[in-house]
Amino acid sequence: MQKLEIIIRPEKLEQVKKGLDEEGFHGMTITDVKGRGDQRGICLQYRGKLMKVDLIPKVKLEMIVPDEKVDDVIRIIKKEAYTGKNGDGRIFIYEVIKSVKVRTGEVITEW
Amino acid sequence: MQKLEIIIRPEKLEQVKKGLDEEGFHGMTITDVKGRGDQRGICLQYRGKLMKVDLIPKVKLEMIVPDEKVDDVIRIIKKEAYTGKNGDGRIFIYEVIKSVKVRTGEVITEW
Amino acid sequence: MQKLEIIIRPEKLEQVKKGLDEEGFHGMTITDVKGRGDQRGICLQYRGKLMKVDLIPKVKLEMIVPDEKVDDVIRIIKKEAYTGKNGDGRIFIYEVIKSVKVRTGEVITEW
Amino acid sequence: MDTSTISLVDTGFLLICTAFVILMTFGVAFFYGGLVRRKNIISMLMLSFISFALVTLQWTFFGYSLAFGPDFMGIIGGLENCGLLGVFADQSTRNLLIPDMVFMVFQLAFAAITLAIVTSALAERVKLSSFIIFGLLWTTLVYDPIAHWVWGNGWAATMGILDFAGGTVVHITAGFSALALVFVIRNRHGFTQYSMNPSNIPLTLIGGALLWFGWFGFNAGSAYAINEIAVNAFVVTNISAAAGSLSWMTASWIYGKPGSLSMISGTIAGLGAITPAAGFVGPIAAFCIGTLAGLICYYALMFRLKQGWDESLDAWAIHGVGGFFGTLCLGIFASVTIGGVAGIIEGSTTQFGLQFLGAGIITLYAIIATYGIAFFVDILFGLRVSEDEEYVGLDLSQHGETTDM
Amino acid sequence: MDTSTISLVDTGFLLICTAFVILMTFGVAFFYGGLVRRKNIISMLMLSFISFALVTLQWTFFGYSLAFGPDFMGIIGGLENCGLLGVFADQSTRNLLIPDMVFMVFQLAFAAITLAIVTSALAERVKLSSFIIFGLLWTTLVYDPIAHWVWGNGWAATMGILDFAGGTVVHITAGFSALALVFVIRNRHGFTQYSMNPSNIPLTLIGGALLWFGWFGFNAGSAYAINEIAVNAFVVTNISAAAGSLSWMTASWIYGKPGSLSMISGTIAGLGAITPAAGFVGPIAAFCIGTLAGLICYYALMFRLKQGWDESLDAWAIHGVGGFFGTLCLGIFASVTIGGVAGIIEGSTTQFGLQFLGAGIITLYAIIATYGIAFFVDILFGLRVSEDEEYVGLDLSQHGETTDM
Amino acid sequence: MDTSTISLVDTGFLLICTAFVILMTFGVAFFYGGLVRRKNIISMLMLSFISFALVTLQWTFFGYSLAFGPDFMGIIGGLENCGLLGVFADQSTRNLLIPDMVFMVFQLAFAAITLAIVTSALAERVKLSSFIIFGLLWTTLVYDPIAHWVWGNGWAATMGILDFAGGTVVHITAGFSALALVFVIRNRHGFTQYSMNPSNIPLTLIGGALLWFGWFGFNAGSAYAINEIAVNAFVVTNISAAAGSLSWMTASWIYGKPGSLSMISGTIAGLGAITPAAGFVGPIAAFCIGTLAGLICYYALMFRLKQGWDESLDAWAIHGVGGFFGTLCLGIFASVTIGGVAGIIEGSTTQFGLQFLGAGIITLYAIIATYGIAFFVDILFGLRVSEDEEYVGLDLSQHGETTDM
Ligand SMILES: Nc1ncnc2c1ncn2[C@@H]1O[C@H](COP(=O)(O)OP(=O)(O)O)[C@@H](O)[C@H]1O
Ligand SMILES: Nc1ncnc2c1ncn2[C@@H]1O[C@H](COP(=O)(O)OP(=O)(O)O)[C@@H](O)[C@H]1O
Ligand SMILES: Nc1ncnc2c1ncn2[C@@H]1O[C@H](COP(=O)(O)OP(=O)(O)O)[C@@H](O)[C@H]1O
Repeated sequence: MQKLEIIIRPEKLEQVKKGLDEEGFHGMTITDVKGRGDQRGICLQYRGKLMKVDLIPKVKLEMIVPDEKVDDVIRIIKKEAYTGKNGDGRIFIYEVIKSVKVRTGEVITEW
Repeated sequence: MQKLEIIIRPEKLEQVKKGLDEEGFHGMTITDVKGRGDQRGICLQYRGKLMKVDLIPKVKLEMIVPDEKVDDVIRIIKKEAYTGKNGDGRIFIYEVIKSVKVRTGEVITEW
Repeated sequence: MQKLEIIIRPEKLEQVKKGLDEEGFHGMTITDVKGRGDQRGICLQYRGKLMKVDLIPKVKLEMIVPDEKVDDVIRIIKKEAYTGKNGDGRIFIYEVIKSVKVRTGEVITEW
Repeated sequence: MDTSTISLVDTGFLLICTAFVILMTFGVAFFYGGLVRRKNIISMLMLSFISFALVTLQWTFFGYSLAFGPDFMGIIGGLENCGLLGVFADQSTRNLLIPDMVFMVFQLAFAAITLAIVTSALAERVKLSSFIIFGLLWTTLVYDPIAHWVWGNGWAATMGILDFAGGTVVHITAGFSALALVFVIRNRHGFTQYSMNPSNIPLTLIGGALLWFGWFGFNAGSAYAINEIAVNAFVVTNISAAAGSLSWMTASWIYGKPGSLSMISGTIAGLGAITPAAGFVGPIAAFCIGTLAGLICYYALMFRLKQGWDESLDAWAIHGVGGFFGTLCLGIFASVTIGGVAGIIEGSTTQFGLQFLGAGIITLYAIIATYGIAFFVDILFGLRVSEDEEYVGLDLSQHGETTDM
Repeated sequence: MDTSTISLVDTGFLLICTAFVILMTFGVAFFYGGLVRRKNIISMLMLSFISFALVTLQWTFFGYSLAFGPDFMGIIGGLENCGLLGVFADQSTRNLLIPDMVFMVFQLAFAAITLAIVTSALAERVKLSSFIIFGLLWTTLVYDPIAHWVWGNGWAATMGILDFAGGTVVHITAGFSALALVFVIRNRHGFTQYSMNPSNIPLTLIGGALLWFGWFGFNAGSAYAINEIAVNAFVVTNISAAAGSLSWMTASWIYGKPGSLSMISGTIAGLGAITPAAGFVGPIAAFCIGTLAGLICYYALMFRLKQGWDESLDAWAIHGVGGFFGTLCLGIFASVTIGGVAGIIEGSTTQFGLQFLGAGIITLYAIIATYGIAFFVDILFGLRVSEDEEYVGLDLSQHGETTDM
Repeated sequence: MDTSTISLVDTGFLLICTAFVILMTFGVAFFYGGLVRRKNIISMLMLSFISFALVTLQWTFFGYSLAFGPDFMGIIGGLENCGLLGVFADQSTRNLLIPDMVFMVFQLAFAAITLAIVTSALAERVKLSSFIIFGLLWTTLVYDPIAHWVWGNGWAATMGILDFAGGTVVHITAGFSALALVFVIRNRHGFTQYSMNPSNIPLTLIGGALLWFGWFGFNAGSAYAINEIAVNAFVVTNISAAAGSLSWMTASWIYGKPGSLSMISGTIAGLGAITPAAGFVGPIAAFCIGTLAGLICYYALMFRLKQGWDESLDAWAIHGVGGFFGTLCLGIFASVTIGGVAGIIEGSTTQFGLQFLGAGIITLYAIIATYGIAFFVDILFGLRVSEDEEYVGLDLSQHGETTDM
């Protein structure tokens, strides 16, 4: 069982969600974040001077999925979140030890 | 040392915190998030049509605790966050490599 | 490749960012959170009675960096986020399995 | 203009005052809007805006006629003025110095804000369509008759019961109707179980500021002329508001911390209580009325919480109790030199008795009639949204909107 | 004061009304500010504030003179009143009961709000410096002549075209100019691709409340005196606003959910439509006008969406279409007993013809002249920020500010 | 009403103006509230609301009497009007056309807003209980005497020092008192170390809009009648506000970006500066005053930042410096044809000398007396919250409330 931490443009959220839905990925947790990547945000010209705007608003999706589904999710994200411009986002993947469902008490360790 | 990522209903936060306090669990980090589980949020009837409200507001608690305390926390959450209805939440558990306390510089790797 | 989850005082964010910039650490994701540590927030006197304010606003920085850079980041944070008073924050470190860049499709597993 | 019956300066003054009172209904919107959880802010705002639009049309088509048309047995007005027929824009037939049309629109603003105040009891759970039906029926069957009784030559007026600017007609009516509603619509899910903290106190204070401002039009305008009564009303309104603000704040300070909501609730309590008496009492009496209103309404709120009544935004504790108390205060503090009426302090108990009787009967009527209407609407259409809709929030489930704020 | 030509009570009334109308420009700021994405709120608010400051100076130095100075061939005013020279604070030379200076400042408020309404089309993408240049040119070359034609003894006034309080001068002008602008500045990036939901509906409703309130000064003040026309205007303004609110809300309810934005858009539609007619029609006509305006403007909005025009905050659909419809309504519903003019319903089609002609010509002029000015400013200075600046948001890129709210 | 001494139309006008000025105190609340960090918004809002309630009672019980009771040696008023005794609602004993009671309540609004402006220096660190004590003492010992000197037949009035609507009494007094306070209460923790950005600029602009609106009542009302002075004051107030908005914005544009806070600070600077002169100068002078005020106050703000003074929300730089500059401007730009007084430009330096003297003495008095009172309150009760309370935020630590917004 792995966690995907997916950072995308807020305006792509609807499209990404739709793409995921279509392939049956429903569970997710969403957080409003701000971020910058290696190109350090966006660089504006202002009267000849440069002005760096780092910390652009982004949306973070967290999805816990079975190991074998990880690549499917990555594929969908790469397709739906893509614009080709700087700031399209990243996916980081972690190992999950265990998952518990509060309502049912059900514990999943292998998924 | 493990991290518990606990997703609960916002209105249960007070109760959960109290339950944790009573057994001596204080450290935690809280984030406002939105989420949906496998049943895809809440489904409303609207003039005969169905209307899905996914992305319901939730609260995410992150707690780093020693390995042997993990089950205690799970037990408390299962008790205090429970309503029995869809959306009660989940707990995801991760391995933590290392923890550093900024003020003291203290580093914990085994806990 | 590891993830550092860094929790600091909001008012230290600028300084921390500057410190990181100087040593070439740009990529980061920032979230507004609330938290309390083991000393359970701040304790105010109010007409003889004690009043606990837990859940103080904090900022969470998440940074994914190559294994060998982790200690550099820790050093910077310990220096820039430090005030010496309760609430200076923590760093938690996790293993990252894989990282994907949406724009380029580039996948990093070893870093 | 027929300047033999009309005073231009009073007409202009009343037009401005009317705009002030209209702004108050929006003030109620913001006041209430800030007090609910974020998922219901838009819904709460809309209830007041819709109240205003709805009552505007109701009043135009028949409400004004019911309240102020030719009296029928002291109980209700006739239908002669439906559609504003025979309501003159250039002359007065009502023994006032302003055209009937100006009187009509000034009174319209009062009718509208009263319904808006009632929405307190419906907060975060009412079904929009049912609210519209309820609102129409309630204004027609509760507000219009009461306005007629007190201000439209009805039985209360005939008996000599006094209500300067609406302590009875507006505040008792709204407050006790809200209370009655709670027993039909019942508490919000989770009430008393988990905290339902206000999400936007600055918005509430914006509403409070507009209410304080507008109330000058409400009370000074109720003199229907620029004269010493209007001047006095203006001044005592402000004093009572200030006194209420500080007394409620102090009371809540003694038991905990002096919150901004304590202060602004005290403001409204002070304003509600001075309203019926503003043309009859002087500055020092106003100070006493405001101070006491702040304390009494504070305890009323505590009482309601202890009872577990989810009259969510305290129309009852503030407007109802404050208005009732103020209506009695007229009978206590009235001074002959100011409004020509003597209260207990000047040695006469007659007016106090009348006030008590009037306030009592109207309170009972408001409770019973509102309960009946609500009961009927609930059975036929359902007053309340489903539990899931309530959980998701009314903004999304009723209006399909959300707010970041 | 020269009380042989001046009425003090009318002067006082008009001063208050002017303050009301000035508040409306800020109302537009909040109305629009709540409708954009969070990253552009401050920018959107500033466009209205700057409009007001800019037009104040323009009007003082030469705008008033262009619009209301001595007529030159029915086309434009002379420069005699530049710098407010010869504009008296204590006497009237305009056949009104108020000093010329009061007329000047009342009209200033109209000129300012018109530019503020136009900023709808510039939302979330305009370059601040270019807006200032555009705003100055537009007010001078579009607003001032049109105001002169209709209200400053220009050709339209001479022909008998009527516009009580600005349905043509303010709302048609602003709405159709906004539409023309879109074809120069073009759509926001991502328009139709992803949702650009309003971020702060409560702020929009604060704006809406201030607009509703201020509109009483706008319309009643346009009688330039306290008289039956002012009283009538006040009352019908309110009725039309209420009717518009409920009809638009109902329309959107039929196709989906009754949002607060439907309701408040309907309010503005009702207000915009009654504006030209407020001194000429009665309460029932006002109800019809408001109801129809709500529906027509709703469909206009749907139409614009289908066309893919990013006239972002709907100045065109609401003000433009509503104002045009209202200008015609004057020719339909006007009643001799109210304003001395007969509409189609009272059997005369002359006025309707005049209204149609006037509205048509002014619509065309507004579109063509605005397009020309915008085109010119775009070529010379660039109307629009760079794509990156737009993406980051105008608050940060143009003003260096952000808001948590 | 005793219509031999009273004018009804002026009385009505002044009542409305009073409501406008009362709204301004809430305007200050929102203006300041938006400028602090989110954890202190409620606290900041409450300081203004409490100022208003507190001063209302102080004024009623004895403040009015101290300021405007029978003169005692040019220094202070007697206690004859305590509790509003002998303040008539129906006649004038003050050589005005409005009843004494209306004069009283109009002046009340001025006293209240002045204290509210002072709270700038207390932002984000004052202890509520100590503020209440300070506020009472300050209004009594600083504001009331100064009001008496200038407007209550005190020494300044006798000498011929002029202050049309409060540039000295309100703005110099508030601004320099705020500055003095900083040297007692000292800077916020972290000031100059980390940014303390405003959290809610839209709220600040709401406040700014209410201030701009209310200021028409402030300045036009200060003519105490509807006459050419009131008309002129209305018009020049608006021009100066617009000029200040644009000049400050431009200044900050030159050094960086044109923020909305630059613009709205310029508005207040322009308004503050025109206030003392509004009855004495014409439109073009108003344009110059506003433009210069925007620039001068901008540099004053820069100067204060360089000094490291944490006069947090710039009451000093904007109101203090602006008011001082405006008080001098009266002596420069005054025109005989407008207010009967000649300034330097019309060749007379007498008035300028008087203005300089008056402004200087009152500035000194405000600084010294405020410092003394604050020092005393600080020693006895502690003006400031503890460091932990400040860190947690005053909303929580002083009021037990929070806001999502
Ligand atoms: N090293 C990193 N650690 C944490 N978050 C990162 C890192 N690099 C990028 N991010 C997150 O991913 C987002 C998108 O990154 P960015 O570099 O702009 O994308 P791209 O490289 O595809 O243009 C950033 O805004 C930030 O939130
Ligand atoms: N697969 C998942 N990945 C990430 N978050 C999830 C996942 N499933 C559920 N969640 C989070 O847990 C919350 C509660 O899940 P839900 O399925 O509604 O609970 P339950 O199944 O107990 O009714 C969701 O709102 C979402 O935030
Ligand atoms: N056990 C924990 N689990 C999760 N987050 C924690 C834990 N302990 C501390 N934190 C986070 O770190 C922040 C700072 O911790 P704190 O104990 O106040 O720092 P310090 O101990 O250096 O004074 C807290 O506000 C909380 O967000």
